[in-house]
Amino acid sequence: MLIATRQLVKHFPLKGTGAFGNPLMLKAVDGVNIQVREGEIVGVVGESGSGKTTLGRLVLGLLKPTSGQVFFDIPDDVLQEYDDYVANNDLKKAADIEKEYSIFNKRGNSQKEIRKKTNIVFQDPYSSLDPRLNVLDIITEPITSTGYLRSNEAVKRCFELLDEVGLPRDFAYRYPHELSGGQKQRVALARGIATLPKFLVLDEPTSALDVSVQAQVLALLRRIRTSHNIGMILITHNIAVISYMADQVNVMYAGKIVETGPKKDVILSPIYPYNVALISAVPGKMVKGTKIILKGDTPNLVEPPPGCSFHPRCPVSFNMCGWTAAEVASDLKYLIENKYADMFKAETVVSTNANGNVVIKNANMSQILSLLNLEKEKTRSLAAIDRSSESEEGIELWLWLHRTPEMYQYSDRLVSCFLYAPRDGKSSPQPVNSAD
Amino acid sequence: MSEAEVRAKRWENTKLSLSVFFANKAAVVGLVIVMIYVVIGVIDEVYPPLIGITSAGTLVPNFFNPAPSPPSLAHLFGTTYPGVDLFSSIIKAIRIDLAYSLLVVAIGAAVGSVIGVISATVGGLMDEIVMRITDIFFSIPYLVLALAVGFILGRNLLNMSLALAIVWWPLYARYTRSQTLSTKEFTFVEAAKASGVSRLKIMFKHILPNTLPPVFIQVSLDLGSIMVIFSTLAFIGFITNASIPELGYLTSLGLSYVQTAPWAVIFPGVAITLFALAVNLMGDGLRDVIDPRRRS
Amino acid sequence: MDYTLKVSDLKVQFYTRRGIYKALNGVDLSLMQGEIFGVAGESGCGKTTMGLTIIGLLPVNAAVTEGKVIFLDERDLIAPLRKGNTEETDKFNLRQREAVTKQVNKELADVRGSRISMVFQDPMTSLNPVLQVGFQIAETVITHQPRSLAERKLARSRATQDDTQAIVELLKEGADEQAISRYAESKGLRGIETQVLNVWRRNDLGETKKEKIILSLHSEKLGSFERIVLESVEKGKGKPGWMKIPGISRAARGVLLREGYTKAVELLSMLEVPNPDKVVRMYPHELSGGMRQRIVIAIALANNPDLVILDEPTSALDVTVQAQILELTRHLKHRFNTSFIFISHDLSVLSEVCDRIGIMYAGRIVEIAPTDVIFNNPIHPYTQMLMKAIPRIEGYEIQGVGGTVPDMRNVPRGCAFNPRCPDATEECRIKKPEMVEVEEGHFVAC
Amino acid sequence: MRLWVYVLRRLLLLIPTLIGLTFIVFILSHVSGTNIILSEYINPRLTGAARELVVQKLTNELHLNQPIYIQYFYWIYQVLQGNWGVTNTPIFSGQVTTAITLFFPNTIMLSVVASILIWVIGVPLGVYSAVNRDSPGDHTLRIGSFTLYAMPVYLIGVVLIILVGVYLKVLPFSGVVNPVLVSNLSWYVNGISYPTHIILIDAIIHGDGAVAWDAFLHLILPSVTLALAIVASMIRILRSSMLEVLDQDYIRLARSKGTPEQAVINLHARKNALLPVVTLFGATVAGLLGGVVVVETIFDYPGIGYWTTQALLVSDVGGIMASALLFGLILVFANLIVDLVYAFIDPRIRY
Repeated sequence: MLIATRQLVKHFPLKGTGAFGNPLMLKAVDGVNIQVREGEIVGVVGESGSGKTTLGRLVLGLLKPTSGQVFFDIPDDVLQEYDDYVANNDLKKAADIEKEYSIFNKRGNSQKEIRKKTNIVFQDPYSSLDPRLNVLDIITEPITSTGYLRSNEAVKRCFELLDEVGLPRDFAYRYPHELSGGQKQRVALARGIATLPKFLVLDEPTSALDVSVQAQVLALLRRIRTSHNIGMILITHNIAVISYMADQVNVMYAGKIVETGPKKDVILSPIYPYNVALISAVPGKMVKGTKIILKGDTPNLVEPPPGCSFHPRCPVSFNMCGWTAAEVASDLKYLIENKYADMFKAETVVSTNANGNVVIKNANMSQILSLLNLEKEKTRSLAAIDRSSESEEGIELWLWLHRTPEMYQYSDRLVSCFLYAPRDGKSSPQPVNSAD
Repeated sequence: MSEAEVRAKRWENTKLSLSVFFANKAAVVGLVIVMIYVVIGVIDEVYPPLIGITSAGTLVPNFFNPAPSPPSLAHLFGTTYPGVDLFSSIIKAIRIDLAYSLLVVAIGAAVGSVIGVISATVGGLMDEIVMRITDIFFSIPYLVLALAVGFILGRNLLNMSLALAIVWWPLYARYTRSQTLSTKEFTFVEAAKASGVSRLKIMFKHILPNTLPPVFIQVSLDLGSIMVIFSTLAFIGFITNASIPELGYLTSLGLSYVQTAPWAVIFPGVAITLFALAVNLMGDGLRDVIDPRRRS
Repeated sequence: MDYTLKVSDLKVQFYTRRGIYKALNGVDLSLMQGEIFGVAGESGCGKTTMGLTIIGLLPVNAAVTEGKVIFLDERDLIAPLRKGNTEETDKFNLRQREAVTKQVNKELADVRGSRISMVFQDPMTSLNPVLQVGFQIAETVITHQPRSLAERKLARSRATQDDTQAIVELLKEGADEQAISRYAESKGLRGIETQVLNVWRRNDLGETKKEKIILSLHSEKLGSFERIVLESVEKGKGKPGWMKIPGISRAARGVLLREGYTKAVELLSMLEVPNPDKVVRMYPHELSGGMRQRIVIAIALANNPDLVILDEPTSALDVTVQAQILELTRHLKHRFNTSFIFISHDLSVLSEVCDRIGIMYAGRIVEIAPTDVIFNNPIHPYTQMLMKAIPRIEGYEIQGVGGTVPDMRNVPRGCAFNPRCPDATEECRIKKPEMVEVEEGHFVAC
Repeated sequence: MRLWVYVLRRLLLLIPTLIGLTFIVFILSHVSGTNIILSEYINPRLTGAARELVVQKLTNELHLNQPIYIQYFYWIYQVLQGNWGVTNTPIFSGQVTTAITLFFPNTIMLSVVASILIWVIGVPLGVYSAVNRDSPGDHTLRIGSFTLYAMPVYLIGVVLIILVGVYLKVLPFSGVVNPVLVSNLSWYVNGISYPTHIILIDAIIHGDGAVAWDAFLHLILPSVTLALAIVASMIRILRSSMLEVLDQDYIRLARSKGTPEQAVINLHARKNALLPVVTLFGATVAGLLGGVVVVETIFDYPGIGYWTTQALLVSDVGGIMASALLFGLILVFANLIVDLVYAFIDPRIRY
């Protein structure tokens, strides 16, 4: 395996929140496992704030993770061994493997060795090239700094690279501001492959370019991949680009990978509800299907929703996806006050109580039950109601206990949705307080 | 594009920058005036007799006739108390003011930019501490702090410069810090890191060359303000030695005669104002060149 | 179908220190009522400049050198912009340009926001950060239709319980818009019909709740100052003298503003903004990008304009949010009889919403056709190459367009695309091609 | 973050600043040795053993034999108790706190009048200059503000004195009142007026119209000088921030919805353009305090600044340190107020 991450986590402290106690944390990447084989293009797709850019920097060790590991060039059997050790809680043996293969444990020369074998191409060609250096200096920088070649050979290599990315050789003495966007991105790409790395991170490599130029750069990227057998992680929000380029696709949502697998599965027949909606919403498809319009926006990463973080927007979410009493109460309140205002008395009060349940005052049970019946399909949060009881307080609605989905195997892909959880009884829903 | 075309294009860019600057007439006037001041400062050093100065560096009092006399052929700008020829004194004073203002700016900028760069690159607690310290300096009016520092060190020209440098460095520390931080935001720094460039080399090859030029421009533009403050301190009574020509001090000499001999105050005052004005005008033109948004 | 807008031979240039950029080189365009017209092109092709020219918001250093923009009532919108440009086309006189800009702002003030409005690309920067969003919506209504606000409120105070009862009956019988307004007109309750209909059309409320709200729209108590202000605004004919006294004019504005907020809430609920009555009291930074773009759209639609120019309205948004906005645009087109010009660099986005699409290259529209036609049968070589360059989710091979975007300071003679065109002939290098109709509604300049 | 959290945070940040400020002032006053401090308390004619005895006694009392950081705590304790030491200047001798109560009101009066002038003149002119960019009016204003900005404060004062005081002879330019007018007043003793120590206000309290008018005339030149010194930078900053705001998308949106030009400028643009100016208020206070020292000196205006220069000229440690501390405290709290006001008017701060 060229690159393998294990439980990669990155939390950023929020500025100005550390004055009293612990600062709030922005959970940019939250337990991500991805793998890249040699010569394989792995796509990471997600919307803004899904943590995909942070992931790209973590994989190269440009950022220190809060926890988790990134292994570089690890034999598959060793990786398997490592997973077994972790599963069996044999942390000492796992640590030995970490010492050997984790990029965060490399210092000095061995770190340089990794830098030689990896590189990155950024989104914005305007800011990724130092305006004070000319193209020659920019391209030879990784060559000399990693000791790949001596400096007199580096110049020759630079000309080769310019040929390869399709720029005239005399561009070597130009400065970035004298180049167009597409030309800059070619220079950035030449720098990226200068040391013939085995692995390249492409962070939105074409998002700042026009379509006509984008097509050229994408074609170039594919050519480079085949000629040098470079493994790549392609990070982008553009699903069509992923679909054109990638072999494997990872879909990220709120700092987590929610669906991963071969492109033909993940992009052409998505199953994770968010992914389904995302793919359906991609404009300009040849065959126009029904679009699934999601409500609301991407969640805030400081306090992501509990359980499955997609559940508040999910069109098919059900009882154990992570509904909280507050969510259920606010939906019920809205229904009672608006749509079903005629069924209920004006004094009806919806609140939550200390048990984590929803309490409704001044209403009778049959009204509530009929409302639940009518709205069950449309208002997903109501699925979280397990049973109801009556007391002096009012009607108490008991909620199912929520759980966080893991990655479940589903044919060739992994998906983080209870709908695809194996039916082994372990993950069947558990009502709250069902013990007593 | 051929090599020649590229060169032509580069020359066109340079020409454009120059034309932006020269299109701003006020800036050109500013530049000319600043040049004149510099020339005066240098000539006085190199060849004093040229402008009729015999003893460089001190005022020449005339106690036989101490009251200020109006401008005449013998005294182009008139005289001030105690019978000092204003023209030659102002020429000498310009040199002194310029030299000491440069000293203030140089010390302030050197200390401030080093601390600013370090604070921005090290970050964390160090950064927090530097910021708090500069906060403290910002919270005392510079004039009062300079008075207090000068009071401790003793009142003379050199100490006055030190006092001003002490109150001035936090400004540059802040400015350099913010420049450095914004340079660090550029992804080329990250790209260099990914290319295996060492931290020290990133610092010297990528960050500093992009950080320092704007800092230095800012620094040179502060020369005018420093000169104004410098003369203000002298005016208040920072100079105890009665024979040192300094523009603020010259003004204060004439102050008691302001009703009968206004020239004694006006000429030294104009000399300072003109310089500060020229530097500011020039700076405005320079900003037009540097800031691409103001170019179109 | 009638035309909303006719643009003919529009030429615009920008004066910069690096030379004169010819941003538009003869744009021709007719916009039909109630259609969504898409404008596509790469960066620097002049699509945004075109939008800004129509609404007269060009920056000071731009000048219209030729061409007309004829709006519905035969009015040439950019007449003042052309002023003084006929002769000194290569000299730039800042003071004169500033005067022209001021003149345009003044002359178009009654059109902008009421008959033509614009939505800009970046919702993050296009709302004023220190003003509540409700205020920003209300402001545009107060500016153009203060009377309608006064009528709304007065209608509520004049209506009796019987009136609202009668309206509800009408609605239940399935009466259409005209019927309701006829009723309102006959009872002297102009202004109540939109409020009633806006409630009635909401689908997040139950029938009974809607009825309850509509039934409550009567006998509203008004303060005496409020009544005087509203009645004098209702009569129209400008402000009476006493209302210009500083303190009083402020208070009078406040009266209208309160009603403007109610109207804003209505607009937002129409645009499916959750909790509109809370949202109007918020500041832009408290809202997400998609939400802010809805606010900007609400501002654009507040006075039922004839034309809305959408300049890359979804480019700064995520795919799922973009889908929400596109859905909304389609929905609005059906709801109002408004024409839209939808500017985007992304042909796929245009294919989702537009009736017709125009492809721009180097300051000209080179091909216009109905959406299906342009995707299935592009004729202009540039359009063909553009189509091949778009990556598709189905994963077809793509192909870039060779060459680079022309320098807009010296646009190539003849067809501007000739240096990049594989089929360029000698003729293409000399003669500027005219727009030809190759089939019904399909025009091409090649 | 709710507003009160922000306020609390801002107050907490005040603590290190205050400690730093007092520490700097303390170090300055103690670094040059003990003699300079003792000299304030000892009769200079005392010599020999008697002097030694007093020195010994004072050294113990003032803890001058302790390590310096211990001395700091003693000093800070004294300062908190209201014991700021003694001052010996030609214009006043005695407790520093008394000096402050006598001089400070005059300085406040001067600063308040100057601030009002700054805002009343600066804001409209800055807006005008930006809105009518490159008009003759703008050019005049720019040249004027550039020149004023380049002039040292004392020069502005001197020019005003020459023009208005000497040639036109319409305004007085020395002191706070004509001494002849107040020579026999019961509420004006030894150059000190009662009860507020601001002669203009005192005269109004006592209903003495002639004195009040004279005091008012005396106030004009100093406050105008002070205002002119700062209004120049106010105009420049407001102009550039206004120009920047007028370039923003939301201004374009406001125009695109047909908002009348007047409302675009006065409502949409000005409110945003004033935000950086509010931050400038802190700098204005700093400028005012610095300017006060010079202006009061030129106009013989008995305020804190005048006292400070007097203290400098006679090397009076008590006066210098007290004014450094006082000015520092004012500025710290002015900046605090700026931040809070900013949070209040800019909704983005309260996230």
